[in-house]
Amino acid sequence: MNIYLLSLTAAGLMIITGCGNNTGPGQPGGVAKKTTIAFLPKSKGNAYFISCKKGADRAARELGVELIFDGPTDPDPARQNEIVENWITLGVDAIAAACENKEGISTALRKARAKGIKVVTYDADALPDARDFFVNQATPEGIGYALMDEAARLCHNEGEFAVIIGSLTAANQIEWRKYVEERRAAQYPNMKMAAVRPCDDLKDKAQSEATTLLSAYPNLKLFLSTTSLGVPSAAEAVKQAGKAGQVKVVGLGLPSENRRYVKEGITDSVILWKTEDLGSLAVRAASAVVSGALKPGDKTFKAGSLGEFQIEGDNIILGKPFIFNKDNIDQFDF
Amino acid sequence: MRHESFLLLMLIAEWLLFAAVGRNFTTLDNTFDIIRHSGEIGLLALALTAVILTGGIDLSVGSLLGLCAILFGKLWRDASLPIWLAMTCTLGAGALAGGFNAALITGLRLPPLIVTLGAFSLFRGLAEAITRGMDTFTNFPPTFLRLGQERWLGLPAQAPILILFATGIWLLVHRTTFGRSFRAIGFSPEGARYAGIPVGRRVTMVYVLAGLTAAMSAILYTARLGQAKADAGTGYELLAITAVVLGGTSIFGGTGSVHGTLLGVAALAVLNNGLVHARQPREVAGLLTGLLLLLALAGPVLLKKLAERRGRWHSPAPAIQNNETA
Amino acid sequence: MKRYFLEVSVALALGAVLLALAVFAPAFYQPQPLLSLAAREAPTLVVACGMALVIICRHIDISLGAQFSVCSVCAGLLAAMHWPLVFVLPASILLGAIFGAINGALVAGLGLPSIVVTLATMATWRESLRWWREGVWVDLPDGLQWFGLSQFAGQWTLILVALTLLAALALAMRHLAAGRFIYAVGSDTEAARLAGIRPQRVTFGVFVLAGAMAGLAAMMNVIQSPQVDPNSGTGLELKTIAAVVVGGVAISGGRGNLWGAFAGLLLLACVGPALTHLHVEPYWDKAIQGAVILLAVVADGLRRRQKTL
Amino acid sequence: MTFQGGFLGLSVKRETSMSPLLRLDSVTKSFGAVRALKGVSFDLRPGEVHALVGENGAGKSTLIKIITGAHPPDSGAIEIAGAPVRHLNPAAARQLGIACIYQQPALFADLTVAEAIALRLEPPGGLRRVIWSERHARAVQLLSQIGARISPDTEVSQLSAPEQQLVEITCALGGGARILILDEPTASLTRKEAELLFALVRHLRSTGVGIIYISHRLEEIFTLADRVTVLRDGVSLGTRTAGELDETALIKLMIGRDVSQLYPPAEGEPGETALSLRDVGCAAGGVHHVSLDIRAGEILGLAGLVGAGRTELARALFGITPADSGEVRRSGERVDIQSPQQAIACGIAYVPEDRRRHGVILEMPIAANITLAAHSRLFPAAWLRLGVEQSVACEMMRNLDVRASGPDAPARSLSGGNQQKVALARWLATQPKVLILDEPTQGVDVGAKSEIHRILRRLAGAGMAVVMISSDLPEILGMSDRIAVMRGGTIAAMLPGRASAHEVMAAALGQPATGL
Repeated sequence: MNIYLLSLTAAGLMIITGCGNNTGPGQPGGVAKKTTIAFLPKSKGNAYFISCKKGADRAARELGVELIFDGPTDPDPARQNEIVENWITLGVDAIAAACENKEGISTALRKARAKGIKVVTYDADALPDARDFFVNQATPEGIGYALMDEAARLCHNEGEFAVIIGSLTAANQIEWRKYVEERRAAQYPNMKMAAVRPCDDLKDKAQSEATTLLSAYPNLKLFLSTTSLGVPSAAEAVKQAGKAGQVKVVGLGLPSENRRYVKEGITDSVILWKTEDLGSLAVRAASAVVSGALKPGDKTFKAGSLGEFQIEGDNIILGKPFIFNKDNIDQFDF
Repeated sequence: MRHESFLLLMLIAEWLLFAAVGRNFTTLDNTFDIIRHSGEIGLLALALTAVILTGGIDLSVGSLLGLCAILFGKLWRDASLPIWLAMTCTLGAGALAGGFNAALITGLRLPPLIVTLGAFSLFRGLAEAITRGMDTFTNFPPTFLRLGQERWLGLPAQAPILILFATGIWLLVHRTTFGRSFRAIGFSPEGARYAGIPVGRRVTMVYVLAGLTAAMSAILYTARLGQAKADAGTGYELLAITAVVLGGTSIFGGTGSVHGTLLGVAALAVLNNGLVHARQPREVAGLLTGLLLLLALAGPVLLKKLAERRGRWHSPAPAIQNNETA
Repeated sequence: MKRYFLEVSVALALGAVLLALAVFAPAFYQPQPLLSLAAREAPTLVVACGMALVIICRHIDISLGAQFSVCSVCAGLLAAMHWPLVFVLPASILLGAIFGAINGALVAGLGLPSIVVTLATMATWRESLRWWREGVWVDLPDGLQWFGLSQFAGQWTLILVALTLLAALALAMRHLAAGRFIYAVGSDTEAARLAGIRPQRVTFGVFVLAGAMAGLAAMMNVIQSPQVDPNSGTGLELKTIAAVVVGGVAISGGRGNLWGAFAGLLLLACVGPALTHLHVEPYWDKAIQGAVILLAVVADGLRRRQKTL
Repeated sequence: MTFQGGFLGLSVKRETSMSPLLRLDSVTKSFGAVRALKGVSFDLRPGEVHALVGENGAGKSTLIKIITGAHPPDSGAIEIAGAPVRHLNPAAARQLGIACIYQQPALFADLTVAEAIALRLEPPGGLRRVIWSERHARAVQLLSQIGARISPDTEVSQLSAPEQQLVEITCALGGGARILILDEPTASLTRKEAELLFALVRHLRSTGVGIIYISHRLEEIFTLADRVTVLRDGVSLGTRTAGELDETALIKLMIGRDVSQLYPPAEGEPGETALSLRDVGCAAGGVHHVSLDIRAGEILGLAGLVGAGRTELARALFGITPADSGEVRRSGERVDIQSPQQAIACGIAYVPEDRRRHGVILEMPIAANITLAAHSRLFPAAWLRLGVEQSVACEMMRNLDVRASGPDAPARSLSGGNQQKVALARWLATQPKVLILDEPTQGVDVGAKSEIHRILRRLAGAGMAVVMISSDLPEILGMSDRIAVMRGGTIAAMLPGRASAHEVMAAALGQPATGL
């Protein structure tokens, strides 16, 4: 039966080729000597990370490094590990990772470092021993607190508000939500978190959820969304419910997606840092670590066109989250 | 040409292609990565082969994986059971869940597709309800993490497990009266019943096996990631089913082979891994998976059709017969 | 009456849910939010009708969700290119029909199992879309929303479109020969062939129709907001299959009707909002959805069992 | 008889006046390498019953499929009512007034009777309105026409096999068929229904319809047919008027050799009781108070009308619908059979009636089919010993003379007779003490039939207790050592093997023996 013959050849083939030992990251097998930086988002097809990628691409062009952008397409926490592990064998020089789940990916990142690959984390940190530097756009506290403060300001420190989250299980969502609640309890006891609804990272679902919340909680004063697609969806829901003005909307989001609502005065403000700069800085930091220009213990980091950034410990500080509103939103196109 | 041989050729072709275009694809480390990453899917696909042979299907394995991971974490952390006991309990729970599906399918003669579709939401929902969505289980003892991350005598831990399990299932399906009765049931449940085969018990058996395997994969998954969360294993059911069908097992039951499934799993794993090494984005992997499946399905039929057309091009009969037999 | 047990019991369950809402959360019945809610479910209803036809024909199409997504994005892009609505709408429907035709050709023409074929096409369409668009939202011109009508009118149009389509199809399935052919093929392909029906044509037609309706539904969804999310339609296939089956359409083909599917959809569609209104914590949603599905089929199973004994 | 004669005269007149309804001229048809028909010519006159006989695989069904347009011929001409037709498809055939009633009724299980009929009769176009009241009325009228008591609103899946048959015939009549093909129509009909059918056939004939009649029950052919065409291996052995032939001659033509005797004589004396039933009942099967002793080494014929509870009794004994009252003793000790497995365990085997659905698993290899029921005996460790399987299968195939390309050929590839032998082999492999056969020779051609009879005799001779359920009266009379006649779910009479047909029928119909 030919299948046995075939399987033999196959097995042979794989063993023969399989025994070729790994060409280390230093000299990437075959291809031209050029530092390769792998750029890992939490998930692809997500406006936030697309805009990070923009920055990353620009940085890569300016530095003349090869950039690999890849990440999970579907909500599967194991994927990130697989991708990182594949990159290890692929032999990249540095990895810039936004970590979906700390402990999970740290095991993979440690392995990478053991193989001499430099690791920089951005957006969400891994365990400290699993990376060289963390490009710190803002801590979860920072974000959570900022969101809550903004919410409180808009509601004059009292009344019900509802939270729309990306998904029940996504790590960053859980953290942000935690700090929002923490801040509320500490600072704004007169405000009530009426409900929390997940939208499974689907715009349509977010809009439906918001619509339902509006009718379920008649004296709702504000939507707070910790997911970028939640903000415009909630705004649209408010608009369609004809409650523009009565119910306010704040949250994390990109100017581009929210401009129209901010202008219509439905969304008061969206909070975000300059995502492109974040991506760009992460890539620059990664390549600097590879070239040795950036070493542990440095106090500052010169990031070319972006300017100079402070370093606290092993955190490169991008700067505080930025609040976009009517007045300034037109200055930003991401 | 046998379907398996066709698949094997396809696999070799993939391998050669990626060896050519991919950087560091043909290294031992990478081969091991491929094995490590196909651990859970591999196990599920093997179990589903048995299920599909009986003409059934189980859409709930992915969700069950999540539920079991959670239970495992809870038992270990909150009930503070010793790790091995937690494992056994998890396995028990998995088997129980499989039994639940089986009870509805055999007891009430409900279509497996629907029952397991319901279970698909139910199990995932329970996992989320138990953890309130947020709870994550981490800091498992390193001895346990070995199971998913370290190497045993040079091989990744998944390898021996997969090999053992595959051998077990292969023997079960191809060399025991159980496997024979699975096929009989898949071809004709009534016929099997009249032949004195305990249809109910056999069907129960495959679904319990599927549940058990889901629990196993849950443990393996937790060990590999070092954490357990309610979203573990999302979408794995479709990946596993794809592998099984790609492996030549008929979705209508009866025909199919375990080595076929293994080849199917390998083909998909190599595709996923190789494309990263060829520096192609993930989406391409998914896209090619779909096309590969279509090719594997339509290819033989098309060839047969063409042959018949050459024979009697004017006659509609062969097409119709195809339709009935398919 | 006996034949319609499941439809009736689902209708009763639905009544129970609505009653519970009336008692514990009357806020649910404010006209405007209810209207929005209905409008948001209208596209799902259209897809569910298509799915029902496919399942009655003893097939299944799990690629409908992916078709929906691709149609949404393409429609959005065309609109963004300032195509007038009168062209965008047919284009979207046509695209859906083409996807359906591909499935139909593979299933009816080559006689491949529909579940596997559509599993493959689902992956193909979905991933191609992701590869192509990288998840970027499409911004629509202002004129497009609500077909350029007022919101109120727009929402009513959507609901009426969906309901008329439902009614038309339901009547066609009962009183048009073609509809009965679908039942015939779903019930017994060989017998249908002997009766002079062409099963392959019917099957092909059903898939095309389902695709076209996915295209229409996509359009009905697109015009509800100024941006198109390329991920919209994820999981739609499972939602509609569940609705259809809960509504008493037999997965083995030849049985059930669209009214049942409608009831099933309403039930599943009401559970979500009901939970919000009854202040149930969100992490119970999936579990309860699953329980509802299982309860419905178990009820049916128990009844059939009593009948056989 | 006089009526018959007068009628024949009538039909003779007609055929001078009219051209044949249907003429096939040297039609050939091959499937791959197999040449199913080799230049068969055939004609059907208006107002005649033309019997088409031959062993399974002789090409009858292929010929039918060509006439109904299911398959196109490779070569040869088809002429209908004098007009040549090409590209015949089922729809066109129907338009031309050709209707066929197949062995397995091809109806729509999920639909109502009214609709099943309508789908056959209404014009093919998809874009027309369905008027249910019309459908209903038409169904009522047609059903009453053939005196079938079936409500048009019942689901087809709820009908018994004979009822479905009647619905089929109703469809054909309603279609205004000029050419009616009856393929084994009486296979699943009770005697009453069969008589009704014959009356129908005669009536149709008198209205000038041409009927192609296929049956393995030769006596039917002689009661009904005007002319007979014999097929063997895809070749027509010519057409004769029924008068020219007698049974033996016909059989000789069909199988090309003498069947020494269809019913081999009994050999040896029956032994002690192998299975004894006392007041056995099964509510689900409508069987009650059955008391019966089955002795080793005898063939017990179980006669009765369809629906008399014979199959139901067998199913109860075999544990498919377990008996719920009374007691069953296997060679003395009491047994409680709740499942087929238990039945097998205590040496009871059941060769079911529906060969294709229950008897064999068509897609499985012959060997697998043969060992399927004997797993626990052959492979006690649940471990398949393929060598053993092969040898067992080959031995069985040799003993029962199963003609196949090999033990690994799928059962589907076999002729009906050989499939039946495989079904039998499966149960002989369990080495049963009691063998229950349900219609063992239904739809089996004469050659295989006599072989099966010889096998049964041999088994009985070897000390097996054989219970043979059959609706084929000559078979019951010819084979049985004793005859148990069932009526209304219980044993109506126990008759000796040499009982007469009248006695059996009388018992089955519940009339005094003189009543017939």
